[in-house]
Amino acid sequence: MDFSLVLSNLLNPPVLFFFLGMLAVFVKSDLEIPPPIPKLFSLYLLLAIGFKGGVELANSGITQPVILTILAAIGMSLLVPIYTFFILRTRLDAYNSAAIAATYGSISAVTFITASSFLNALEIPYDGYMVAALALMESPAIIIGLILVKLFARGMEGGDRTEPINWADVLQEAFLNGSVFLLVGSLLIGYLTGEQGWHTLKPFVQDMFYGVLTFFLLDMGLVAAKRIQDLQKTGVFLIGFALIAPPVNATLGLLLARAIALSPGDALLFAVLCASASYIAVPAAMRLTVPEANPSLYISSALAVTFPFNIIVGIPLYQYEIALLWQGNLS
Amino acid sequence: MDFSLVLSNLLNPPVLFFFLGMLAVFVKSDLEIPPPIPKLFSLYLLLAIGFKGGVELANSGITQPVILTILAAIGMSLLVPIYTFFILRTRLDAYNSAAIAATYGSISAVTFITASSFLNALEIPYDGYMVAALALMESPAIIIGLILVKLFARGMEGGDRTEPINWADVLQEAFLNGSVFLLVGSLLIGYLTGEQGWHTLKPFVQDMFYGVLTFFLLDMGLVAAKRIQDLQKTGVFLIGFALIAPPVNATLGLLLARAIALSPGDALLFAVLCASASYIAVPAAMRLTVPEANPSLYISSALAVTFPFNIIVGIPLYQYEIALLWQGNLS
Amino acid sequence: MDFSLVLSNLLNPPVLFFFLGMLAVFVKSDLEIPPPIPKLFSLYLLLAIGFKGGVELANSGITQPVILTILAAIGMSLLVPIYTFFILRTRLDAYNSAAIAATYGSISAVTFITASSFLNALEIPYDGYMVAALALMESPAIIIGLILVKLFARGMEGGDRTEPINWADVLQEAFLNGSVFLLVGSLLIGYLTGEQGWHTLKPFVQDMFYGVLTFFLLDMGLVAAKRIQDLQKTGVFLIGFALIAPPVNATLGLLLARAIALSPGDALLFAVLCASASYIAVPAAMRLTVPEANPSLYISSALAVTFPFNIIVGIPLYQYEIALLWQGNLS
Amino acid sequence: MQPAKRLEMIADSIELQKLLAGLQKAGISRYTVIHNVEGWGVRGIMASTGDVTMLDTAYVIAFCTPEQVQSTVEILRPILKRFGGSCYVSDVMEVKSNPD
Amino acid sequence: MQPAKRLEMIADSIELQKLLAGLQKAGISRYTVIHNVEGWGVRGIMASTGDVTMLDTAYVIAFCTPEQVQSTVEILRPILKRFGGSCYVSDVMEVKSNPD
Amino acid sequence: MQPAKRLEMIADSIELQKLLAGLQKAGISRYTVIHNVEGWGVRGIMASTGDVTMLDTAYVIAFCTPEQVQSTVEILRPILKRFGGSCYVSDVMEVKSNPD
Ligand SMILES: Nc1ncnc2c1ncn2[C@@H]1O[C@H](COP(=O)(O)O)[C@@H](O)[C@H]1O
Ligand SMILES: Nc1ncnc2c1ncn2[C@@H]1O[C@H](COP(=O)(O)O)[C@@H](O)[C@H]1O
Ligand SMILES: Nc1ncnc2c1ncn2[C@@H]1O[C@H](COP(=O)(O)O)[C@@H](O)[C@H]1O
Ligand code: NA
Ligand code: NA
Ligand code: NA
Repeated sequence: MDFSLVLSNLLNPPVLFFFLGMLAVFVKSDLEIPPPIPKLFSLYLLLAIGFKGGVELANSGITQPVILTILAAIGMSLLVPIYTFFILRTRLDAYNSAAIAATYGSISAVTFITASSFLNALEIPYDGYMVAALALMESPAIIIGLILVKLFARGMEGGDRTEPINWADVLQEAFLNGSVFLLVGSLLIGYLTGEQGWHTLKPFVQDMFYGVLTFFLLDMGLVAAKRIQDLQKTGVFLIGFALIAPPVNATLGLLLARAIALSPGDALLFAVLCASASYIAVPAAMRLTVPEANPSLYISSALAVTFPFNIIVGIPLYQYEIALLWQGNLS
Repeated sequence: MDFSLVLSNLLNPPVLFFFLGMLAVFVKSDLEIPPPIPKLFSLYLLLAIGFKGGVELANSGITQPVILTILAAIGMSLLVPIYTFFILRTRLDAYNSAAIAATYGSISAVTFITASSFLNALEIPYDGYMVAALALMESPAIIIGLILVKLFARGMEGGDRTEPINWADVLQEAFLNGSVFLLVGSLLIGYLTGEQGWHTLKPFVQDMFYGVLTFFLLDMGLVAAKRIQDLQKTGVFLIGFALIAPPVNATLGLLLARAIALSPGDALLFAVLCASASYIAVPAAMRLTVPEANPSLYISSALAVTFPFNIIVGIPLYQYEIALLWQGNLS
Repeated sequence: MDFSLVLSNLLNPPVLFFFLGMLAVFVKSDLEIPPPIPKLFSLYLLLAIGFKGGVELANSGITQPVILTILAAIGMSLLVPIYTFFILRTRLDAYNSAAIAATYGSISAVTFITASSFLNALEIPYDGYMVAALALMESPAIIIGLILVKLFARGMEGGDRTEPINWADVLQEAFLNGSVFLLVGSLLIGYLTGEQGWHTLKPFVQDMFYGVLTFFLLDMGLVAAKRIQDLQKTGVFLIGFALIAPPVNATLGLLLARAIALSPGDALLFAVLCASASYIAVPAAMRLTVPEANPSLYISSALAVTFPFNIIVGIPLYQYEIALLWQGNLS
Repeated sequence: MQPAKRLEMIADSIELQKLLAGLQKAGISRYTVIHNVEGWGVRGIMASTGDVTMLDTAYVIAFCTPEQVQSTVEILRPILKRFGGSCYVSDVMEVKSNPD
Repeated sequence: MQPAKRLEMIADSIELQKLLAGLQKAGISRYTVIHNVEGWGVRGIMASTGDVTMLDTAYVIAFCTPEQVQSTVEILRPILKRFGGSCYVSDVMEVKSNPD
Repeated sequence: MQPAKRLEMIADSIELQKLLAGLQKAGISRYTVIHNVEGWGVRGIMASTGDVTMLDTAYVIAFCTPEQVQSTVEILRPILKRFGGSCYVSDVMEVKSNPD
């Protein structure tokens, strides 16, 4: 594994601002991004990512590889929460296990973006329609999380979970929660307006993109560092989980990607989708539908461990795996 | 009337995001733009529109057509509230009638912008100094609204309106309310700094423009959809008014535009100014100077009926009227 | 002194928006920029200025002139608070004197930016690494301010200042206060990522720059005008100080700049750093470390007097001085 | 002036809709919401940093008549139990537009 | 600690200047304003969505001495009557910097 | 419902860390902070415009048991004395998740 890969991944401004944010907390600087500014940046990123993806989808058309990729993505977002649930269940109750499992079945858009910058830097091509896969991995993970609660949380303390699942609520949260709605809506609008729409919005959604991302990552660094304190309470099990799940999920993802013959660039993005955990859409959904779970656990592990792990170690590691796995293909 | 015109007007990202916002409310998504972000966007749009208009005014110079257009605009912003007042008065009290009349005498900058995008798409030229007309249509409508209250609200319940008009307050609100002040101030600064100033601010006020507009319209969609509930209480009269006033005012505007020989492009913008209703400057002014009126009425009709009507049906309709009216001219 | 210089300095959009903001307050318009928007702009400006400066530092390298300039800057930020303290002490108590002295030893980034626009307009070259000087002038001034309190505030009312200085707190505030941290951190990241990082962030930190600055100055105009009322209470002494200190400090700075052979462009920027007073980093630091001082005094004099003075009169005046002082050099 | 009660509730904004619906059901249709407050609650440090996570805490104030309190509390209690959040009641005097 | 009163007012920010001038007139020059609160009031749903319309609701808190209440209320009442908005008074204990 | 106390504090956000540490020391670990409020205080008009200066005022609410009040006030008083800001205590009834 080429160490300069790691470095080149880290030495770009958005990632460095993430570490600056963490540093600010460690040295007790009073730097902060006041609310609701971070929410504005989140909304911007969702809109921009979705719209861009939609335009690229319009360009590529909804071809067979696109459909295959999307199916694979949905598959992984169903599989990951199921198997991780049983691992988590060995130490945590069913509510927390299901919520964390859903978190890891879903995705982190910012990790995805960092991976695409990484590919850009290496001049490895990838397809814009991967964003469609991203957009469609949030909802299934949320639904699976809730089904797991339903199946395994019977008779627990606080377990008035004998009432039937309120599917209206569940689907509402899975498909219509603000973040998912904006992401998918922007994707559709991008798809509908295509090149002409792109022309209108490019200076906003493209040129500003890395700047807003930089600010957002500065804030994420601040939050992640504060969350690290939370983790000390959760103990070593969850931290270990948050470090080991990503490469395992990425590897599963890569094997699947290889099977459906994704290009190396697309495979990296796919791996990163599988490896990353949600801290935007899923926490909001879990808070409402699995209120028994402790948000500290699922937010902190996704944000303070898995996210930095993927950024620092994960992306170059998965790229290295791809170099090995796709080798046969290339020769 | 060419249906593809309607479609091409609707199929641009900002307008589609307006509908996405409305949809979010209808399907009960929890998407929202937290305050004070929408206010930031409003301020940006006022600054950008004003500044751009000022620069274009500096380019064109204050020529006779400019002055004629501005006079026509002021004329319409005086005429519209007077005649609509008497129509509204048949069903509503003098306070509410005057406030709604003032709202329709004034303008909606976002409708204006959508109309100029529409012209851009059709490659129909128009003059940048039309923004000066826009900027000068807010204040007269506010003043007329207050005079109408003064003249017709005597002896009403809560009618301690026998005291003389506090002209200081009225002129204050008409000319110095935050939105009007920023719009006119930016126009002046644009005029003063001309091309050189344009060079400095172009990336901000021009390149970002449609992006911010997109976000703003997303929020307007959210608000408009929520406001639709308000309207159910107000009954069919006001909804009917909010649908019929725009085309009537647009047609009056077009006849005047024809009389002073505006170009077809300028005529469309002029029609849209006449047809649209204010939901930024006037509500704030009315809230303070006609507190007896119910803000739900004037805000909701402008925002939830007239605005979408103009965007969906109005703009292409007025364009169609222009095609008929200006035909003689062109042949 | 060329009057057209003054005009050309004033006739650029950001500066005009500053006056528009002041005007809004004077005519009692209700225009306002709601919190926390101004803080977002502050953070943006610090990030953009720091990052740009870092990239330019990477380009120039840390050469001897760079080091010399930085040392001169640190020197001035130590010297200015010491001598001004004794002048202020003639009329004010030790706490207030020290806080105001620290304010004037530090810098105003926005004044610096206005001066660089001025140089751009005159097509006078200057070095990007001057930002490094800017970034390093905040902390020393804060430290000197606190040492002055320690030395001279013994036995005053509220004078439990016999306890030893809490150096941990002082250094914390001097080096890790949010604004300083972000500015220096961005400088470092700019330095580390150099041209490649610049490429990523240029549309954000460069193209948007004057737009955000415009908004920020509009807000500063609003605040400065409100602060003028405060000053009426503080009496003529402090106003006089706030008008005389800038040209004196600028002149000291110019003599030093001449001695270390700065180019005329760099000399103007250096003069402006010496002449300007902090209203971002230092007030926050003083509020915490010298709570006995009245924030109205140090904030209002920096913001409502010294800032506009430098913008209107100062910059062209210092430029005129440079024309005289550097003449010998050029001939 | 006339005696009235202040209801204060603090909860995740995601739970807000349920609480507000509860108020509505109890006949309280006037209230004020402060969004984006920062909260440290029973669920560990920063139960709701909000920001990056799209979760944020809201603070709701509703003034009502003393008679409305009891039934409102009955309606809100199960929601608070299920989703967390707190509710407090206190005494105020209402200043009516017309002197009494 | 020492008895004091809390005045709470909720009103459109556009009306705020008049209320604050009223406070000033009543000798109350210290107060805190929370902007951009969301309000549902007597004038229908979302009397002040704020946002797009540049209208927003503000929440004002002023602590004062028990003696100041009566005259302040007299001054505020006509403003509230004319422009809407609410005002409530309640009891608090002030923690003074110096123990009493 | 059960008697409790509301502690309200208003202070520069820069001072906030010290106040919150004080609460923590007094055993109060649950509280709510409203940032970016606008304040007019004893130090002249706009003691904390905030905005351009990076200073802003924060409003802190903490509900606690009646027993916690005394010791908390002891801890906060010197901080308020040194850095300014105000603190008020009042009575509330806490609505517990479980009926009592
Ligand atoms: N005793 C309290 N005083 C003030 N705010 C509280 C208190 N308890 C809870 N909160 C607020 O309510 C939110 C949810 O609390 P909890 O349900 O305890 O996690 C917290 O984030 C705080 O903002
Ligand atoms: N009973 C109440 N409790 C809390 N807030 C209220 C109450 N009544 C009015 N308000 C607030 O005051 C604003 C104006 O109210 P109104 O004058 O009734 O339209 C509303 O938007 C609410 O934010
Ligand atoms: N009597 C009061 N009522 C409401 N807020 C106050 C009061 N006194 C002080 N404040 C708030 O506390 C902040 C600091 O006050 P001070 O320590 O008096 O400068 C002010 O900016 C106000 O926001
Ligand atoms: Na995943
Ligand atoms: Na109109
Ligand atoms: Na200086």
